[in-house]
This record gives sequence, C-alpha cells and structure tokens, in this order.
Amino acid sequence: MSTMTTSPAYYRFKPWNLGRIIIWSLFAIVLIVAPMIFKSSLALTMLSQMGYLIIICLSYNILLGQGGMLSFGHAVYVGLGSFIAIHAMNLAGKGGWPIPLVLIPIVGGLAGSFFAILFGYVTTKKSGTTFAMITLGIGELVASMALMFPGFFGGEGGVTTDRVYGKPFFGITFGPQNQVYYLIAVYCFICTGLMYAFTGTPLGRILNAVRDNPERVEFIGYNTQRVRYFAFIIAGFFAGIGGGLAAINFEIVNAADSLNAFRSGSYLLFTFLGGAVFFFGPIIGAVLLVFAAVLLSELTKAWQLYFGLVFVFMVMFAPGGIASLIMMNLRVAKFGKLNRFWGLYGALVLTAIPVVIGAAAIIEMIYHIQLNSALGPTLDFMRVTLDTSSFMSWFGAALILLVGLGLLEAVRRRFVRLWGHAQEEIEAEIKRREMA
Amino acid sequence: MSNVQNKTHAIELKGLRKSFGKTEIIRGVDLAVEAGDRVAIIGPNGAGKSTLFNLISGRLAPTSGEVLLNGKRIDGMRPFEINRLGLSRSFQITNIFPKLSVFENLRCGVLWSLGYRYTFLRFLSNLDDANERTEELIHQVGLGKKRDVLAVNLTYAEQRALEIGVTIAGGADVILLDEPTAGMSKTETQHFISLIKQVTVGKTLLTVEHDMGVVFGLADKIAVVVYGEVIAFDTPAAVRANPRVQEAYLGSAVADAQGAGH
Amino acid sequence: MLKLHDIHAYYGKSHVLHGVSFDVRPGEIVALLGRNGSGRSTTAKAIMGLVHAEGKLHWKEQDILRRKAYEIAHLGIGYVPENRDIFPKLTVHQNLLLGQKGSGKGSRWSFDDMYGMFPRLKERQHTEAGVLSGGEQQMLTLCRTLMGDPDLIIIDEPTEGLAPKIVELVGQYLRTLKDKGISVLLIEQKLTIAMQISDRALVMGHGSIVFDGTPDSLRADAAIRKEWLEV
Amino acid sequence: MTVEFFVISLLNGVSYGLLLFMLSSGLTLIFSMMGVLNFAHTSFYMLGAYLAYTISGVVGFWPALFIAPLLVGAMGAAFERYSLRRVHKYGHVPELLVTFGLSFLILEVVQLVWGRSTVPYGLPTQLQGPLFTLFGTQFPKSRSFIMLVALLMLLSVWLLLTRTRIGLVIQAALKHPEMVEALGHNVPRVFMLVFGGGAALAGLAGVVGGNTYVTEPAMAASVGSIIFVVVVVGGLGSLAGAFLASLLIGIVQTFAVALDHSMATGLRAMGVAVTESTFGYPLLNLTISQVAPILPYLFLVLILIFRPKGLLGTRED
Amino acid sequence: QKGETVKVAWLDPLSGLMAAVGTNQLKTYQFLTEEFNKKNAAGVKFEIIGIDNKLSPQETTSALRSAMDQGARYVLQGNGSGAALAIIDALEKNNARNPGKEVLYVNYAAVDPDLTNSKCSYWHFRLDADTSMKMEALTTFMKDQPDIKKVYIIGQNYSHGVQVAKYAKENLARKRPDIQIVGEDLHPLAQVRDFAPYIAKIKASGADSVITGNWGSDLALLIKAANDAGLNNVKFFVYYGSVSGTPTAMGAASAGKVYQVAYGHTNMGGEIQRLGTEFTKRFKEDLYTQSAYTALTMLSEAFAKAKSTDPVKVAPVLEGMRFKSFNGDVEMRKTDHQLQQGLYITKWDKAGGKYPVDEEGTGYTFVPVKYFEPYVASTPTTCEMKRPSS
Ligand SMILES: Nc1ncnc2c1ncn2[C@@H]1O[C@H](COP(=O)(O)OP(=O)(O)OP(=O)(O)O)[C@@H](O)[C@H]1O
Ligand SMILES: Nc1ncnc2c1ncn2[C@@H]1O[C@H](COP(=O)(O)OP(=O)(O)OP(=O)(O)O)[C@@H](O)[C@H]1O
Ligand SMILES: CC(C)C[C@H](N)C(=O)O
Ligand SMILES: [Mg+2]
Ligand SMILES: [Mg+2]
Repeated sequence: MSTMTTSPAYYRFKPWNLGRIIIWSLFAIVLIVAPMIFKSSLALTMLSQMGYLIIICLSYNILLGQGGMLSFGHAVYVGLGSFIAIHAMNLAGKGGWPIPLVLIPIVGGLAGSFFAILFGYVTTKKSGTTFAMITLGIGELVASMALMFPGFFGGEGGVTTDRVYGKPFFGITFGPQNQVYYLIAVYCFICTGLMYAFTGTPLGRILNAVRDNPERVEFIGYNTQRVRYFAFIIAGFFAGIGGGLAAINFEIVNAADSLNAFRSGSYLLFTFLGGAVFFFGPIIGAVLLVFAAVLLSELTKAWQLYFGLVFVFMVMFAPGGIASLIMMNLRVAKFGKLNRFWGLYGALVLTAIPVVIGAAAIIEMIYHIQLNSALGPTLDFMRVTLDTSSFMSWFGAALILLVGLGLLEAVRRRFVRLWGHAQEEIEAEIKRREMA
Repeated sequence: MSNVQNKTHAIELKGLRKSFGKTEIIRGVDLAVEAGDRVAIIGPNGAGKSTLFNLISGRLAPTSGEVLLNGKRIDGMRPFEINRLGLSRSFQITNIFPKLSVFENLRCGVLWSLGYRYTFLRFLSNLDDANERTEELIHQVGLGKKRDVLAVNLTYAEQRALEIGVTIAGGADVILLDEPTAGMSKTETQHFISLIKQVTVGKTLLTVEHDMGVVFGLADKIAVVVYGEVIAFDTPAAVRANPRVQEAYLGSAVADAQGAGH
Repeated sequence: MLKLHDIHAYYGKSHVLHGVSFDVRPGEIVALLGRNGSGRSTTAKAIMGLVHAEGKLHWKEQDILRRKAYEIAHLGIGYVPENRDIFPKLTVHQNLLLGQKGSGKGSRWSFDDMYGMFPRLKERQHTEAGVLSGGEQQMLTLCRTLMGDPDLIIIDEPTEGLAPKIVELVGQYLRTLKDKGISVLLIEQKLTIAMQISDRALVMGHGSIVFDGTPDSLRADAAIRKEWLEV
Repeated sequence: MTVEFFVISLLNGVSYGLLLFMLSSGLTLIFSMMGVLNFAHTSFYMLGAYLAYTISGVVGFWPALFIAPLLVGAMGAAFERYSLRRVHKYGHVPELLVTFGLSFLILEVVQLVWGRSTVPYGLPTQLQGPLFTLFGTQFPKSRSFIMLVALLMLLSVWLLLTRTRIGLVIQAALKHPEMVEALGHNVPRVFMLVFGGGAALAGLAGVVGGNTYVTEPAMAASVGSIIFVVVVVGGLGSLAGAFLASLLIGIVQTFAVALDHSMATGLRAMGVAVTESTFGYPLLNLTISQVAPILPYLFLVLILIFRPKGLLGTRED
Repeated sequence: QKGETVKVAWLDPLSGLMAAVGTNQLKTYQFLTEEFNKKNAAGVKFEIIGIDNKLSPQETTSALRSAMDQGARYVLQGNGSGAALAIIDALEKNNARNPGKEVLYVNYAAVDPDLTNSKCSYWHFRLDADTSMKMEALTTFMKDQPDIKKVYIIGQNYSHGVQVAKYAKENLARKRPDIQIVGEDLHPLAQVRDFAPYIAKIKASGADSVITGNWGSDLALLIKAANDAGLNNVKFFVYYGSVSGTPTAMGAASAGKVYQVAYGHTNMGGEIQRLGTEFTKRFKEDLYTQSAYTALTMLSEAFAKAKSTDPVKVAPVLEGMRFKSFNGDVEMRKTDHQLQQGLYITKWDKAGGKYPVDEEGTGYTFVPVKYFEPYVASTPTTCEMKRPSS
C-alpha cells in the first residue's frame, strides 16, 4: 500500500475535460451544419446515409477492431433490424402500436440484438477463420432464405412504409429529408458516444484482451466465448439501430439489398479502409463508403476499377487504414516535426495530380469506347473534350501520366527518406524521455 | 467425506493420469500440497511437469484421477472456473496481451476477482479499487516506469515480470509458475526470485524449474517427476541426497548447482 | 573458415553491433560469451543474413555479406536460434525433414542418428512439435539444423530449459560434432559448460569483441570476467 | 425413386461434386497452405475461361488448355510477388482484402477487354455430344472431361504435397519464415510458386468450365462463396477433405433437388394439421428441393459448430 | 417546348449480375434517342442520363435523388421489380411533398403485376406486358397445342418466379384442365451452378413442356443442361430468351424447342428491324429492349399533345393515350397505366428467309409463330388509382 503514489482522482472519468469537450463539440457541430453547407437533395441523402453508416461501421468495428472477429455477415443484423423496424413503422402507422417514429431505431436495435443473441450463440463459440466462415454461411443462408419468405421480407419489392405517421413530434413530421437527417444525426451522435464509452468499460477492455490472446483470458477468470457473445450482441444492437435508421431514411427495405454478402463485405472493407485499429477509423470508413457507393458510380462508369485500384493500393501501403495515416502524422506533429513535411506533402499532391489526371483520362476514354460509343467518339473529361478516335488525346494523356509518374516517384523517394529520419529522431526522443 | 476428517490441502492430486493418444504421459500422480507451502517440481525434460500444470489449471482434462483445490474437485472444469476458485498460473512461454499496455494487462487480471464481470455499464476509470490494486501491482513487479508501454515493446525480462504480474493480479491464493526464470541472466534471476517470494507471501506456490539455484532458493519442498510419476516429494536436502533423483535428473550437475547456490 | 571483420549490424535504425571481428577455424568449438543484450544473438543473425549488416563477412573464401539466408544455409552454415522456432503444427519428423536440404543424400546425418542421439525424439516422432515439452523442443531444433549437414553450426543458448543431465549430454554431442570435423560457434550463458568444451572463448561487450583467447586464459583473466561477464 | 432416377442422380451428383472440386482445388492449395482467403480465386477461374476463349480462337482449344492456365498462373505469381508479399506481414485480414480488391480489378479488366455479355466460348468438336446414354439420358462428353480434369488435379496436387516438401515449407514459413530460410529454403519463391500454382489450377478450371457452362462476367461471383464452403467443410489443410466435401456436397445437393418434402408434409404425415394459418407456415412449407442449392451453407454452419476442423482437417485456424 | 432538351434519367444496373443487360439497354436508349432527336414530333431533344443503380432498390433511390438534382423529371427503369417499387414509392412521396418538382416514371421492363395492381401509382407507366398478361397469351397458345399434356414449372424462388408459377397453374386449369402439372420447382435466384438434377427430375416426371420465368444464367444454364442431357422432346416456354447471353447458350441445340412470349421480336420488319440491324452493326450486340422505342414514341407524342414537358401536364395526357408503336396500335390503359399491346409467341429456329436477323451471331433467331391481339392478353386490374386532386 505504501507503494501507492497516485490518488484515485487521477483515474476518475472526467467527462468534461477540455480535449473531450472540444472533439465531441466539433463532431456535433459538423453533424449540425453539414446539411446547411451541402444543400442539394443528393447531398442530403448522402449525409443521412453517412449518419447511419457511421453507426453500422462502428458497430462492426466492435467485432473486427476490438474483438478480432472477422465477420462476413454483419449485414444480417443491420438488415433484420431494418425489417423489424419497418414492420413496426407499418404497425404504428396503422395505429396498431403507438410507437413514435423517434423510437423506431431502438426497435431496430432490439431486433438486431435479438438476432445476434440467436445466431451469435453458435457463431461466437469459435474465433478466427472458423468464426469468419460461420458468419459467411449464416449470411448466405439468411440472404437466400429472405427471398423465399415474401410474407415477411416482401419478396423482390421489399417492404415499404410511410415514415410520416402519428402526431407530429413538436411540429416535426419527419416527412422532409432534412428532418430525417437530424433524427439520424442525433442517433449518430448518441450511438457514437455510447460505443466510445463501451471501449472504456470492463467488458470492452476484456474484449481487447480476447482479441490479443484468448487463451490467457481463460486463466484470469473470463469465459472467452461469453465475452465474444456479449460483444456480438452489443454490436448487433447498434447494427440494428443503424438498420432502423436506414429503414426510416429509405422508407423501403429489401432483402436483396440489405441482407446480401456484398453489403456485409462493404462494411468490412470500409471499416478496414477507415482504420480498424482506432476508434474513429470506421467513421472515416463510413463517409468513404457513401462516397464510393453513391458518388463515385455517378461520376464515372469506371468506378469499380478505381475502387479496386484504390483499395489494393491502400491495403498495400496503408494497412492501418486512413486513421493510421492520420495518427502517424499526429505523432510526428506531437514531436514538432510535421513542419518539415508540409512542402513535401504539397509536392506529393502536385505531382500526384498529373498522374491521376493522365491515368483517369486514359481509363475514361477506354470506358467511353466500351459503354458510351453510342454518343460518339468525344467525351467531356474535367471540362476538356477528349476524342477517343484521335491519337493526340491518347498521346497527351499518356504523356501527362508518364511525366507525373516520374516526378511523383522522385518526390516519394525523398519523402520516404525524410520520413524515416523523422521516425528515427522520434524513437530516439522517446528513449531519452524513458531514461529520464 | 474423507475431506471432512483429513486436513484439506491446497492442492491434492489423486491417481491422476493423462494420455495423449496411446502414450500415457502422466501415470498416476498422487500429491498433496499444504496451504502456504512453496513447492518446486523438477524432473527431466518431457517428464510431464508442464502437463501436470495443465491438468491442474484446467487447460487439459485428466484421463482419470482427481484434482482437488482446497478440498473441492476441479478436474474437468474450464480454466476460468478454476481461476475463479482461486488458482492462477503462468506459462513457460510468455503469454500476455501484446497490444495492451502494461497497466491494462494487469488491470485485466484484476477485474474478475473484484467482481467486475462482463459489465459494460461502468467505466474502468471509475473503478477505484481495481485501479488502486493495479497500481500497487505494477510497482510490486517493478514495471512502474513502463506503465503505458505496450506489452509487445517490453524486453524479455520485463515480459516475464508482467507474466507473473498478470498471474498474481487476481489475488489467487494458489499460484503455479512454469519456469519463471527461463531465459534470464543470473542477475535478473536473482532479482526475480526475491520478487516471486515477495508477491507470494502467505500463498501456496508451485513452480517448475530447471535452474537448481532457483529451486533450492525458493522451495520448501521439492517434488521430482520422472516419466509421469512422482518419485520423490521431500525437503530440498532430502531430495538432493536421494540417489534415484541424482540418477534420473541431476547427474553430475548437482555439484555445479550447489556451487551456484545463492 | 568463417571470418568476420568489422561487422556492424542494425535493427531498423538502432545500431547494435559496433565492429565485430573474429574468425572460426575448421573443427573448432568457439564459445561466444557475454551478458544479456551484449549482441551475441545479433552476431549470429548477422552471419546468417537475418539482420542488416555492414563490414566484411567471409565463409570459405566467399563473401557472404548480404546474401540471402537460404543461400548462406546452402553454403554450409547451420543456425540454431535462441527461441527455438520449432514449427508447432508439424510433427517432429516433419520438422527434421525440413532441416534437410534437397533429398538429404550424402548428408553426414540421418534420421536414425538423430533419434539415436535423443531417443526421446524417436518416441515422439509423430507428435506435433508444438506440444513437446520445452526441453524436447530444444533437442529438436538442434537436430533439425544438423539434418542440413552444415560445416559450421551456430548454436544460440542450446542448454536453456534443459535438465542438468541433458545439458551434459549436449556438451558431449558438441564434442562429437567437432570430432566429425564440424566447427561450432556456441553462444552460451552457462559459463561452466562453455568453458569445459570449447577450444576458444570470445567475450562480447557492447557490440564488440573484448576478449579472444583460450578458456584457460579467460579463467585466469579475472578482470575481463568481472567486467564483462559477472555481475 | 426409381433405380433409373437414382443412378442418374448419382452420376449427376458425382460429376457436380467433381466440378466443385475442380473449382476449389486451387483454393485449397492456397487457402489451406498459405492461410490466404483468396477472394480472387474465382476471378482467376474467369480469367482462365476468357483467355482460353481468345486463345482457342487463334490456335485451337487443345493448345489453349495448356497456355491459358500457364498465363493465369503467371499472373497469379506476379500478383503474389508485387502485391500480396508486401501485405503478408500485416496478417490475414489485409491479405484477404487485397485479393478482394484484385477481384474488382480483374472483373473490370475482363469487362473492358471482352465486354459485358456472354462470349461464345464453345466446346471443341471432340468434346461435343454425349459420351454414353443411360436410361435415355445422355451423359455429355464435356462433363466427363471435367471429371477427368478434376481427378488429374487431385492427383497432381496430391503428388505435389506428398512427394515434395512444399507443403511443409509453407506451413513452417507461416510461423517462422526466417527460420525456414535459415534452414536453406527459398521461402519467397515457394510462396510465389504456390500462389501461381493455385491460380493456374483456377485458370485450368476456367478453361474447361467456361465452355461447358457459360463464360460471362458474372461467372466469378456466382461460384464465389460455394468454393469456400468446400474447402472449409473439407477441413483446412486437407486435400482429401476438400475432395470428400466436394463429392458429398455434390451428391447431397443433387438428391435434395429430388425431394419435394417439407416440414409441413412431414408433420402432416405424423398427423399434425398444418394449414396456411399455422405459425411459420412459409418455413414449414419450404421443400427440401427448394433449399437444395443453399444446403451447402447449412452444411458449413453445422460442420463448423460440431466439427470445427472440418471433415478431415487437422487444424482449426 | 420546341427545341427544349428533356433530361431523362435511366436508372438500371451497369455493374453486378445484370451488367450486361443494363449496358445493352443504356446503349439502346442512347442509340434510339439519337434517332428520335432527328425527327421528334414535339420538337424536343432527349438527353439520357445513365446512372448505375447496381440492381439495388436502395441505390436506386440515391440515384433518383441525383437524377433529380441534375434536373431530370423523367425516369426510365426496367430491371427488377424491387427497384421499380422503390422508384414508385419515392416518387409518390416526392411528388406529394415537393409540388412543382414532380417526376414521372416510365417502366419499360419490370413485370411484377402488383406494380399496376395493389401498388399502382399515378406517376408510373408500364410499357412491358406484365407476368399475368404474358402468361395469358402463352397459355392461350398452349391451349391449342394438343400434344402438350404434361407441364413442368420451374422458376427462380422470388416474386417473379412465384408469380409465373401461380399464373401458369391458374391459366392452364382454366383453359386446359386436362393438362397435368407434373412438377413444380423453385430454386434460389442465381445460386444454381448445375441444373442437371432438375433436368433429371423433369425427365423423370415425364413432362413434355416446361414453363419458366428464368432469366440470365439461370435460363442459359437450364437450357444448356437440358441439351446436354438430350432432353429433346421437351418444349421450353420462356419469358426471357433474347436477353444478353441466352441466345449464345441456346445455340443450335435448342432449335425448335424454345418458345418465347414477348411484346415483339427481332424480325418485325419495318423501322424497328432496320434500327436493330444498325444497332447490331454498330455495337456487335442485339437490340432486344424494343420497349425503349415505345417509351420514346410515347413521351414525344405526349409532349406534343400536352404542349409541355412538365410531368404534371404530361401525365394526364398519357392516361388512356393511344398511339402507334413498332408493334402496332397500343393504348396506355387509364385505370392502371399498363400498356395494352399485342403479344407474340416466337420459336427459336434457324435464321434466314423471312426471318433473317440472327441473334448474337448464332445463326438462329426467334421466329414468330403466333400473334395475339391486345385484348387477348389483357388482364383485369384491381388498381384504385389515386390521382392528385387539382
Ligand atoms: N497435447 C499433447 N499431445 C501429445 N503429447 C503431448 C501433449 N502435451 C504434452 N505432450 C507430451 O508430454 C510429455 C510431457 O510434456 P511436458 O511439457 O509436461 O514436459 P515437461 O516436464 O514440462 O518438460 P520440460 O522441462 O522440457 O518443459 C512430452 O513428451 C510431450 O511431448
Ligand atoms: N528485434 C530487435 N529490434 C531492436 N532491437 C533489438 C532486437 N533484438 C535485439 N535487440 C537489441 O540488440 C541488442 C543485442 O541483442 P542480442 O539479442 O544480440 O543480445 P544477446 O547478447 O544475444 O543477449 P541475450 O542474452 O538476451 O540473448 C540488445 O540491446 C537488444 O535490446
Ligand atoms: C430484364 C429481365 C431479365 C428482368 C426482369 N424484368 C425482372 O423483373 O426480373
Ligand atoms: Mg515444461
Ligand atoms: Mg541472445
């Protein structure tokens, strides 16, 4: 006892410390003002989608990042949450159950956790590849079965609803998209807060321990299966909330859409891209998911190619996701060494531009030949007219690409060197502090 | 029933046997360790010492026989159930949570025993008793300076210390240590023995060791396991003098070990 | 036969060996002694091409610096690492099989030699290596490397975790290797055994060699022992 | 069920099972040895089919049977060399994801080169028509050829695994790559060869599968998850297991199609009244034949719960 | 409205399972607008904005928003009734909530009867004949084939396949009670790799005809398997025999065995055939979504009649509008917005002579064997159309 040096107050959770207040207020402000800045109706749907996808990706990360469980079937809990939510809305709309719309996401959440309790009981008995494969199997089963039960899942058309029912809530009908957006935003904020809080609870910490070394956990008194199971249920709950919000947002839920393996895959992909190691990674992932799914496919027919390329390069060069890139830079900044990189970052961006432009121009021309040849040989690419039948267009694009590549590589080499130096200095600095 | 009359032992093994496939590794072990004793288990490589630990701690289920902890049968129970009854063990090959900090590693070890089970409705940072206990532990095992370092980044000796720390964190009163000093230099070993002694005051301790210096420095009693059987269980002096033990295990190295006695 | 001259080695950016020079002659047992962290294991890894090294490194008149580990192994250097690195999911027999290079024909060592040396391994030959006892694993690593028929074998702390009796046994086997003309570079913690069997002793401190001589002269040199080996 | 129907179904089951094995043998090689969940496996299968289509247009089917798999194998090896190898050290999830990305790229490239609709990749004359006729049902040569190829694959992979140490080297290298190198094995090259080999097997499957079935951009996705089922049900690390699982799945699925029984008919037979208003009627009324194609997934889940090592597997992860 | 450019959003898959179909259809629309812009009755120009909806109803709603942001007030969609329903639903709400920004939906291929029955919408107009209509025509044709005695029904286990089975049974029971339904199978959508077991079952059942609503690889593989097993004396009655890939799969082996029901065929003669041939020449693909022609004709004429391109003004004009399309006189039925048109039964056979347009270069084509006037295929509706009160 004499060794006690720090008072209990040192650990106390102080919800109102300055850093937290700033970060969470910023998050809230972003949620509030975003639709005021991006006003088009597409932007508004995209923002709404981001809102609930943030919840879903974060819930997925409870499994992947915090529990080391690679699930291929997360869409099951999101989707079933959506279905129950939409049925609840329809019942409420018919006056069956008096559930106000604002509570519908909770219904989704309960449904999500219900199914997580049901399926999780078998899936979480195992971990690793076995776990992954069971979730894959259950995902496929649920997705295929859904089409066979049109009574509940509405068949191909899915189930529709009207979110405007009941008495207006303080004059809010939830008809207009921006009211729905704010509903989603409020849920997004609260759920993010709750999930963040979860990381600081005993279960959350033991979950990390299970991820790192399940065997040892058994020898400090915990049943690993139980830990995984509880985490799975919690993840299912938040997934269901996300699903419920999606149902409100679209007013239609559809088995082919919300339960398939591809959906599950994209939660995995983007959680990872955002960065599974850090709590906030999946938030970035969710935002990217919406951009990739909605915007990219509208900007270009070659979206899958770009997507594949970006993805392969990201995994190869930034396996910790975007969050880890940010954290690496923050670390450099903390040691006051970020300044020397601004110039290089600028140069990287500048040299990357021609590479991207050149490559994109070529890709777009190829796609144009294949998909849009009915519209003639010319296409509009960033306000420039390219002609797939002219040598100059191809040559020009290739030239830009090659020159850009050369420059980029030169800058990259320099960057890698300097970055290495900076890391070295930081390591040395850390050692020094440790000694002190 | 017999327990009622007999004095209950901290650990009691009765006719314990374990086979892997056709090979019988543990061939009928009877052993009773009294509460508060420090017992060292020695024996040739592959004799079954670690296997014995695995059987006691629930990592393996015995083929036949009984394991009793404070008079209660525990064979066939899962490791976490046994742990909850107050038995904790360390591993021959370091077995900690690599991506958690030293502090978190220890706190994980503390949680269950303080009753914070699968709770997700309270913040760790508000669990004063857990934090105090962890803080105490961290100083006990001498890792105070490495509080927030991830376990992977510790040196080997520090990891071994952490391993012990996680083992004793739950406050178990029966502790099993499997070759706790393996791979350490002499200085580190000496330091470590005193650490172990200090943190296991009043507890029942079983260790497996090959380093005779450690064995003789730490143990009140020595059990010699050869080929899955306990061939001797006695005081250090008696064991050292036992010709069968010399034959089977010590060889001429006895002299060496005596020379190295601390 | 093996010649190191001014070898520097690095882990990432940290500089661990600061100019190590020594040589090993055919059929010689050389003990490499030193405290924990003095850089002995790193020296072994540098020879095997497993860490980034600079300087001059020759083996049988060939420059082997920066060669790939498998090439170095093929040139006849065997390595027994300190943390054993057995392949846990493979059986004992398969572990030994992996030690062989090519078909194993013409090797000085056969499976039977190995099993003769450690009968315990023969008993366990179809068991997964991962469940072997600590000591058995140690024996297995040693044998696995021998199966590759090396002319020089670098052994990093072979006696760790072995029962005292087996430690003696290992000592004897190292002598047998020597008799077969194989050189041994023995990295050891236990002074007694190292001094008993080696022809020459090297002492390492802070990443360079601070003593090179016979075991007897080391025994005599209390100053060196005190400064670099004892507490 | 008549004898006639039984025999034909058995034949169909076995040949479908062998088709599954042909599709998954390369994956078994990669997945169970390297631990890489190669999501691009079926993309290599598709590439094999398209390449064979083009090549056979120039030099004929039989040369294409050899050239196309080699090309696909080379691509696989190149991918391992330049991409997968970098990712390997970060663990299995990134490996999986990079192959996932690759599957997107291959799909797009295939669509760019060969268009989005089916290509007329037809059977060579030697493989057209029936091999024999049984009870009036023809058994096509093309299917027999698939069976033959599958058996040859089994044989060659088996030889590779038992007659060489490649399997051991890889398994060992997953744990301690440096140690394996220090024992004298060129680990990177072995990995590259195995990945390339797995891709080549997928390519070969594409060459023969593409013209027996259809060669279209969706062909990769359509067999995507079933082959994982085969490998996992068979048991990681077990070629024989994968073989057994393929046959089992093939036969079970084929016979299941024939069974028009449902839980409802079962209950009725037991005298329980089941009507449309009974709770869960849609589920009760689902016939076995309706769920036949998704039975493998059920199988997968059950196997993993009750026997996580798979049928003949040796390890769990 | 003369000289005006009307933006029409096309929302259908360009990726995924139906990428080939969607790509072909987008080209069809782009190609036909080019034609129509030359000689438009209303003097307007169409601009097609193609957006990939990935066959997903949710993506469809996002795509719809983006289309509206880009100023499109007409939407074209056809693949998948799920997406169709999503559009209808979204438009009902949008048009009620945002007056002045109404959007009108032209459905050119989604065939779920519900869309013009229980789920009918004032803003939705369907150009394809729905499942029940096609089955009406198909069974009327089968009724007169005395050699049909035993019918087997196989389909994809989702709403479309289930409906095909349902209408087939109802219609046959009514028109030819003597025909036996010897088997009925539903298999999961796009999951079956090997149809041999189904063929064995069909053979064992002794069926002489098979009715199937399958499309894509589910149809191609089914027919391939039938050919492989030598199921030579069984006829296949299908909905989607011309869709990308299927003709290639059928090839010579299916000649004379496959019958298709549709609102047209490739050998119609006249302008549509000329356009089809030109399309094939230009893109090396077939023009099989002829309803695109109907869509553009209908919109052009409605613009001209309404003297406006505002959906609010155009929709009333469309109701009950009669016009001439490539397949004769057609009428957009007012009660449910289902186009009433004649249907053709065609048979897969060697191309040449009167029917020269071979499909996918196979040398084979769908040869017309029977034409049914619109009234034959017409089915009643339960639609209670809610028209905006003005
Ligand atoms: N799961 C298992 N399957 C098969 N054999 C096993 C298993 N576990 C242990 N063994 C065998 O049991 C014997 C005893 O092993 P154990 O680890 O208990 O030895 P030990 O006494 O701790 O030796 P050491 O001092 O070398 O660590 C060994 O021969 C080992 O190979
Ligand atoms: N992988 C590594 N990364 C960074 N530093 C390392 C690494 N391995 C060893 N070191 C450092 O290099 C130095 C020499 O280590 P080495 O393992 O060669 O020592 P040793 O003499 O073999 O000691 P030991 O008795 O612990 O085996 C030590 O300071 C150690 O901390
Ligand atoms: C175009 C067709 C292949 C698809 C069909 N219209 C359907 O609704 O499923
Ligand atoms: Mg042991
Ligand atoms: Mg060392």
